[in-house]
Amino acid sequence: GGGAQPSSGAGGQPGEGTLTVSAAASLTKVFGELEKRFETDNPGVDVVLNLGSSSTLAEQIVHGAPVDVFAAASPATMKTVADAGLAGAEQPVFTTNKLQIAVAAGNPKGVTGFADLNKPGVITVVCAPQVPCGAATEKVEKASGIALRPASREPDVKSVVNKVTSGNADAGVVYLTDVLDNDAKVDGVSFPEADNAINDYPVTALKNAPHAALAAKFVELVRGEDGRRALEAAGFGTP
Amino acid sequence: MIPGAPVRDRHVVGVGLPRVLWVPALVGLALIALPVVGLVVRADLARFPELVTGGAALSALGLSLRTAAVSTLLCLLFGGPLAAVLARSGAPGLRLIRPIVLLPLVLPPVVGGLALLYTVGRTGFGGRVLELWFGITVPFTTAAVVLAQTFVSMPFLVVSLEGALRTAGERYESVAATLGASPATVFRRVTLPLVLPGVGSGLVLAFARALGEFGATIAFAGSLQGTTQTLPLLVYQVREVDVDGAVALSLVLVVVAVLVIAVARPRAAEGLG
Amino acid sequence: MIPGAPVRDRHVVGVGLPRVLWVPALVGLALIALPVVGLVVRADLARFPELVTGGAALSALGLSLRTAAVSTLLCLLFGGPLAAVLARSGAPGLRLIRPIVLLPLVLPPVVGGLALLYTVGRTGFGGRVLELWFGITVPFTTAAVVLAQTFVSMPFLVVSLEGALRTAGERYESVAATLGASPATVFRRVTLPLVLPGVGSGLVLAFARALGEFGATIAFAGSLQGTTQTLPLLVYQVREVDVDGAVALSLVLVVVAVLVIAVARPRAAEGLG
Amino acid sequence: MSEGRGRLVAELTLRRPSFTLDVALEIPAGQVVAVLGPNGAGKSTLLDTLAGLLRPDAGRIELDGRLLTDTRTRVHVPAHRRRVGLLAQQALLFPHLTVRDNVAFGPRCAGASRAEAARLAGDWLADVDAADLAARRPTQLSGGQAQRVALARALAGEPELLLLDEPLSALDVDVAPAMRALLRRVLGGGGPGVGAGHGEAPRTALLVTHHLLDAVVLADRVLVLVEGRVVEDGPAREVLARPRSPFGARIAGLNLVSGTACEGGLRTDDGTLVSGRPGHGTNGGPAVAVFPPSAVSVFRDRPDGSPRNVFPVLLVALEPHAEVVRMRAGVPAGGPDWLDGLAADVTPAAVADLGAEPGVPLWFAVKANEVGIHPATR
Amino acid sequence: MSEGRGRLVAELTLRRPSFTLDVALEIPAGQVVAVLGPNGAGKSTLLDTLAGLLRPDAGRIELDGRLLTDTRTRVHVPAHRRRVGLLAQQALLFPHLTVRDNVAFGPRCAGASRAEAARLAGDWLADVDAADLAARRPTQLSGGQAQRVALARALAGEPELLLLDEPLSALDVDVAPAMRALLRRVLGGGGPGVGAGHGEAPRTALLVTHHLLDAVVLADRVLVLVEGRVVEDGPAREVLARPRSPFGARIAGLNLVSGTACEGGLRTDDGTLVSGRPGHGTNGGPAVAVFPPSAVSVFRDRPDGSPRNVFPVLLVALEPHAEVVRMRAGVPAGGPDWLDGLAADVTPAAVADLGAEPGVPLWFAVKANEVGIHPATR
Ligand SMILES: Nc1ncnc2c1ncn2[C@@H]1O[C@H](COP(=O)(O)OP(=O)(O)OP(=O)(O)O)[C@@H](O)[C@H]1O
Ligand SMILES: Nc1ncnc2c1ncn2[C@@H]1O[C@H](COP(=O)(O)OP(=O)(O)OP(=O)(O)O)[C@@H](O)[C@H]1O
Ligand SMILES: [Mg+2]
Ligand SMILES: [Mg+2]
Repeated sequence: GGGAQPSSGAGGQPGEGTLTVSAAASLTKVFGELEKRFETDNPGVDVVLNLGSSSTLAEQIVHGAPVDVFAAASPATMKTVADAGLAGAEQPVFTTNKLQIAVAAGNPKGVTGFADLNKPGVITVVCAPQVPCGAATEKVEKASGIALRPASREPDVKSVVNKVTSGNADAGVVYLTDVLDNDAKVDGVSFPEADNAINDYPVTALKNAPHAALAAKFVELVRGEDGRRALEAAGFGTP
Repeated sequence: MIPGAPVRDRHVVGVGLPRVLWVPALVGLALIALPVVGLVVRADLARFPELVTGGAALSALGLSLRTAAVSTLLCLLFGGPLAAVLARSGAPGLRLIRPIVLLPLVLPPVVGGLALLYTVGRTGFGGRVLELWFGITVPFTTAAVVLAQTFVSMPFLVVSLEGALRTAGERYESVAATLGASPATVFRRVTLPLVLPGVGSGLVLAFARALGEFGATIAFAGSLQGTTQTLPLLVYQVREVDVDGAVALSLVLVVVAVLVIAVARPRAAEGLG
Repeated sequence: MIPGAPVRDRHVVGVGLPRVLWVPALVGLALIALPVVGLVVRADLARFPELVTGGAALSALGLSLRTAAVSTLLCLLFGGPLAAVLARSGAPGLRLIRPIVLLPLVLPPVVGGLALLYTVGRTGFGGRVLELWFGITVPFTTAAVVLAQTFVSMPFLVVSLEGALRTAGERYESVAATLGASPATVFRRVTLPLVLPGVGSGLVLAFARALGEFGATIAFAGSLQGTTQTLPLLVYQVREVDVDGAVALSLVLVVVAVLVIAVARPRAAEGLG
Repeated sequence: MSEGRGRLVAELTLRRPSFTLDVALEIPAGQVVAVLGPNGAGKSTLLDTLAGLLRPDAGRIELDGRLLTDTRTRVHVPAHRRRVGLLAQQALLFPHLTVRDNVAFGPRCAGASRAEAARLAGDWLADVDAADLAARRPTQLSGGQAQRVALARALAGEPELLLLDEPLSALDVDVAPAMRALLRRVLGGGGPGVGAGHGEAPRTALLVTHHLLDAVVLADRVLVLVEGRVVEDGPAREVLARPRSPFGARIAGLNLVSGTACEGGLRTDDGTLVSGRPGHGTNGGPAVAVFPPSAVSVFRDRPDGSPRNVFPVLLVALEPHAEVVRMRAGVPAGGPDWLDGLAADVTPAAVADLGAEPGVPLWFAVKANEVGIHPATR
Repeated sequence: MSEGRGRLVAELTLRRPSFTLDVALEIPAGQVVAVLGPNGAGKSTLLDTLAGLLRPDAGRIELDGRLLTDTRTRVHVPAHRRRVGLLAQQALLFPHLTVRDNVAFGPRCAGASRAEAARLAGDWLADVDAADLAARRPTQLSGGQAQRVALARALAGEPELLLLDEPLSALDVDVAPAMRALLRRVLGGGGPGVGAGHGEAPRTALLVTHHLLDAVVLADRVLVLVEGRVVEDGPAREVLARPRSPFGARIAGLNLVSGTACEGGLRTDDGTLVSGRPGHGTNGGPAVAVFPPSAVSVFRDRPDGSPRNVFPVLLVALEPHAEVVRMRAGVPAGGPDWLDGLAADVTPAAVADLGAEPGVPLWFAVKANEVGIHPATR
């Protein structure tokens, strides 16, 4: 598919001053802050966030959704959009995310590294290989030669976090950002192998963005100083 | 009591239920109620006011109620006749059509949303027609939410109403015809009133399903605050950063839905007082 | 025809449906069928064999069918009596209980899964009891999948069966009682056969809902191939990297489900041959 | 009264595994036909087929020249466009409507305004003595009350052809005669409201009944159905006088004399007074005197006593039945024609006492109280 | 026959917006009570209450000393534990069961094996002349066939107290007498299968009917209900001879003479032969002769002719009715008691002719064919 001509919205679509930003769900908190920032900087502009799994967002764009900015959680999903000829001229990686092991507060099972995840009596949960955090986990497994035997390979990282915060799993391989989000309930255990599987987040102002100028401005914000600060505060890394 | 009879003699003694039924019934009820109780116990009730009065929550709740109501209406308008045709028309080939109605039931909602995107999206056939002829783009509009909800909810209305139509029987309809009532009159004045409890059940199911709809909506309509972000989508989004908040929010949804249904249902499902 | 009457005189001329009903009925059908057609057209049919014979797909499909079947059975065992109690028992306070049954309908499935996790999970009250007394841990087991599916599907059975019970009326039950039938006998030999179409609809809805269940399962049971990874979970995961594959997989699910229902339904829903 | 409406010509075959209905009928406009027959004879099946609720396997039905059913050309006019009203064996009142709305249903379908239909319904309900039930729901009625309301509903439909399936069963002894009178008036073309005859043409009707009296009082013609076939068909009097089938013989048990109603009874064309109990609305009009053969006493010589009706007859036949002997009268020299075929049932002992054999002159005596005078149906 | 089962003592009040049932009953074990009354009088309501389907507003019901209902102590034994069988006004056959399974339903509930229940059902079906319908579904039956099957189903339940709501309406003229005979046998304690009397105790029963004949033939006692109250209660003969209510008077219209069935009729205790038509199963047992007052001819002098029954009586009363005069007989000096209360309906003209006034001796004559001989109910 692809190649449809976008036009300015009809019916209940966002109006002139509305900037639609499709962003990976893991960016929810950071982009929520950036949205406010952008709206203060650009009075009269209403930023509408469309948060979801990167692949869903990509599908929407490919099928003609009138989106201005796309921030994906993996280069693969960005590639889907680019292959359809819809991505902007450049799709820079604006941030990265790193794996960390989430364990219950106080680390009762004494998990100290990736290898401990296979310890008897430790219920481990990871992401499914199809989603970015799972792909990263798989990479670590390969690199370290440790094949995990998880109780579950969840289709999104939030589900993994929940299993740990609710006490049903002893450990989960998640992103650093997730651990920080839930620092009251979980502790993070870093492991050196994580460096082999840094996850890249590309962003682009879409080619057919209804508000190309604003879109470019938003990408600037994300990549700029304010963006970096917000991302770092949430635990994201710098590319 | 005769089907549909709304007036009940207070002297009538029901046959009574076998006592043993109460045991599985209570287990069933517990199965449904206990997890929700667990949820309520766990929820941070102090945060309720803050959450509910938040702009996003209010706007999402309003959108949810509005779209679910419209979807339910559409289900009734299109699904009602479909159920009648399935239950009553002797048209050949109907046996082959019936399974089609079940498709949205088994299709994972997200895939249902993709199906809508493929069909009514800008690049789909239907979408291109709509855009060329009427200048309408459906995805990312409130209309898309309604469409997604209608798609997933319609089978609930159709299947339960069809069941009721089959149970109700046709003898009263024949009587009406001999009194000169055209099929349309028979349908309006005899068939429908007699299956009101079935219609009621169907509407409740469809409304509830529409209200809780998530997968198809997020895939087809996106999650834009004020336009397409219904409460379940908001819950999803909040969950990314704050699970407890998400739980509290969904309890709001539950309370509102149960209230709406409890207010609307007695009339629809238990005859016209 | 009298309710439940299975034998039909071939001479009987139905009243016929008002012609105009066909218009909305066809619109309704199109609404359901067209997106699915769009999906099929789009699907890469050549990849079907490869996908279906893939180990993960086969195992997920088998798990889905098994768990959905068990869940449907549980819905019948516990939801059936619950529906009977709601429709027939005159117990006071029942009006207050009825809305509870609707809770899983409106609760976003993921939140429903969380509710189960909080209750029957390791740290929940029920979970602790189970672990201490029986040494059972529910999450991450196939039992958890069944539990999640039962939780979300039960209301469908209860609501549609309750509607059917209300439509069926109680006069035949009284007759049976005067012939000496205890409430249990009345229920088994009179009530149930008379509401078979309603039971059929309810089972179809519950089975379909269980088969398509995603949110609650992922939140409560997790996703492990062979144990908890049902087809909808697999579809969701595959979709992340391969939309066309996911679509093809869900079509497999749809075809199988429709086949299962088409085979099982006629007996259950249209009387006993 | 003007010309009748609703000439019915029907010829149908309907096969079921263990039953076949095979009937050919021609009913002139305005005629009322009583259909009698054992349980399972096909009476209701016949009515349902005429009403369009059943499709025959073969045959055609024509009403006033309108083709309603023709299996050869696959014509099947749907029930609601036949102008054929059916009162089924079960009342089947719409449970969701009040009694008034049930009765108003037909008029509403015929296009009457809401108010007009309610007024009509009220009138019909008054006619069936159910005016005070108007606001009730069908579940709140007794069996007989429901039956009456169903009758009112069927009549309010004002069909061209009226099919009544046992309209008078379940009615109490007080109400049954009144309903019979109502049916007479309606079948004669009257509308609702006592005494408010529309002056319309009489209505064609088929009336299923198990009671001979209904047949005699309401119908011009009697049709006896046994196992799906017509075994008797003719004017009530003829079927009763000369039954040609076992069932016909079993139900036949009434003498009929036609004439004009008068004070104290009926006057035959030749001037004889037949004393009797006058029924509803027989003043001066054509009437029939009806009495059972068992009520006829037979004497060798003219008796002297309370019996008002004493006729000299010629014995023409002795028909032995199970336990009685039926004596058939002939017309003695110079006697009136109507004596022909009159029957008297007596015990064999009485036959012996009377030395009765065909050819002897006898006296038939009937008490006036045994003779019902009913308005004639035409 | 042994002692009866099922002594019923009931006292109940049930109030509806426009109707109140207020009845006190005491029925000895084994007695059969006919309940007559206009539509809406509360007959079905009474039966439903006794069966436990309706809860009275006040009252108690006791069957054979078992307390079934007591509103004061809030006792309400559920229908299925009352051993009270009810044949409702509508057949209400279970639509999902075959005819045989419908009839076998009661025996199955009573614990009979599948085979035993099927055999019993077959027997009962044969009794109601529906053996060939056993494999059908209720929807495949005609109205009368359904009624018969429903009767078989109610009888097969073998209850202690049997409540029958118009069991004989909708039956054809052939079947009705046979069903009447069946009911007699069953109420007398017989089981299914022709001639296969169980020799059990007679059954207590309430029988709602609109037909006097049913009451006379089947019941020991007649109860007339009007507007929810008992207005007549007593042996059939007494209610008919001395009706105390307008409705009673309207239905009363039969003379009854008790005695022993014999060849050609009935012999009274004093040896008088009353000639008549013997009905089903009257051989040698106690019987009643039944004939309508209208069948009685009245003579000043002994008449000579076909009437077999000629009785000298003393005229004791003249009761003018609408169009007839009812003459009440008394016992002439030395005459038998049973002459007391016999009625003859004659025209006013006949009264004048006869110069009849209380105190004059007259002859009542009745043709044997007008007299039905029925087995007496006790
Ligand atoms: N739906 C059906 N399927 C098969 N047979 C049927 C069906 N309905 C009726 N019959 C049979 O057809 C025959 C005619 O039935 P019908 O109802 O016309 O009888 P009827 O003359 O009205 O009898 P009744 O006086 O008892 O009402 C009967 O033998 C009956 O058993
Ligand atoms: N469910 C009900 N609610 C209110 N009133 C009712 C109800 N059922 C019956 N009635 C009224 O109660 C009275 C008694 O009814 P019932 O059915 O006992 O009469 P019945 O003597 O059996 O008459 P029928 O000879 O017509 O069968 C009637 O006036 C009737 O209208
Ligand atoms: Mg019939
Ligand atoms: Mg009654």
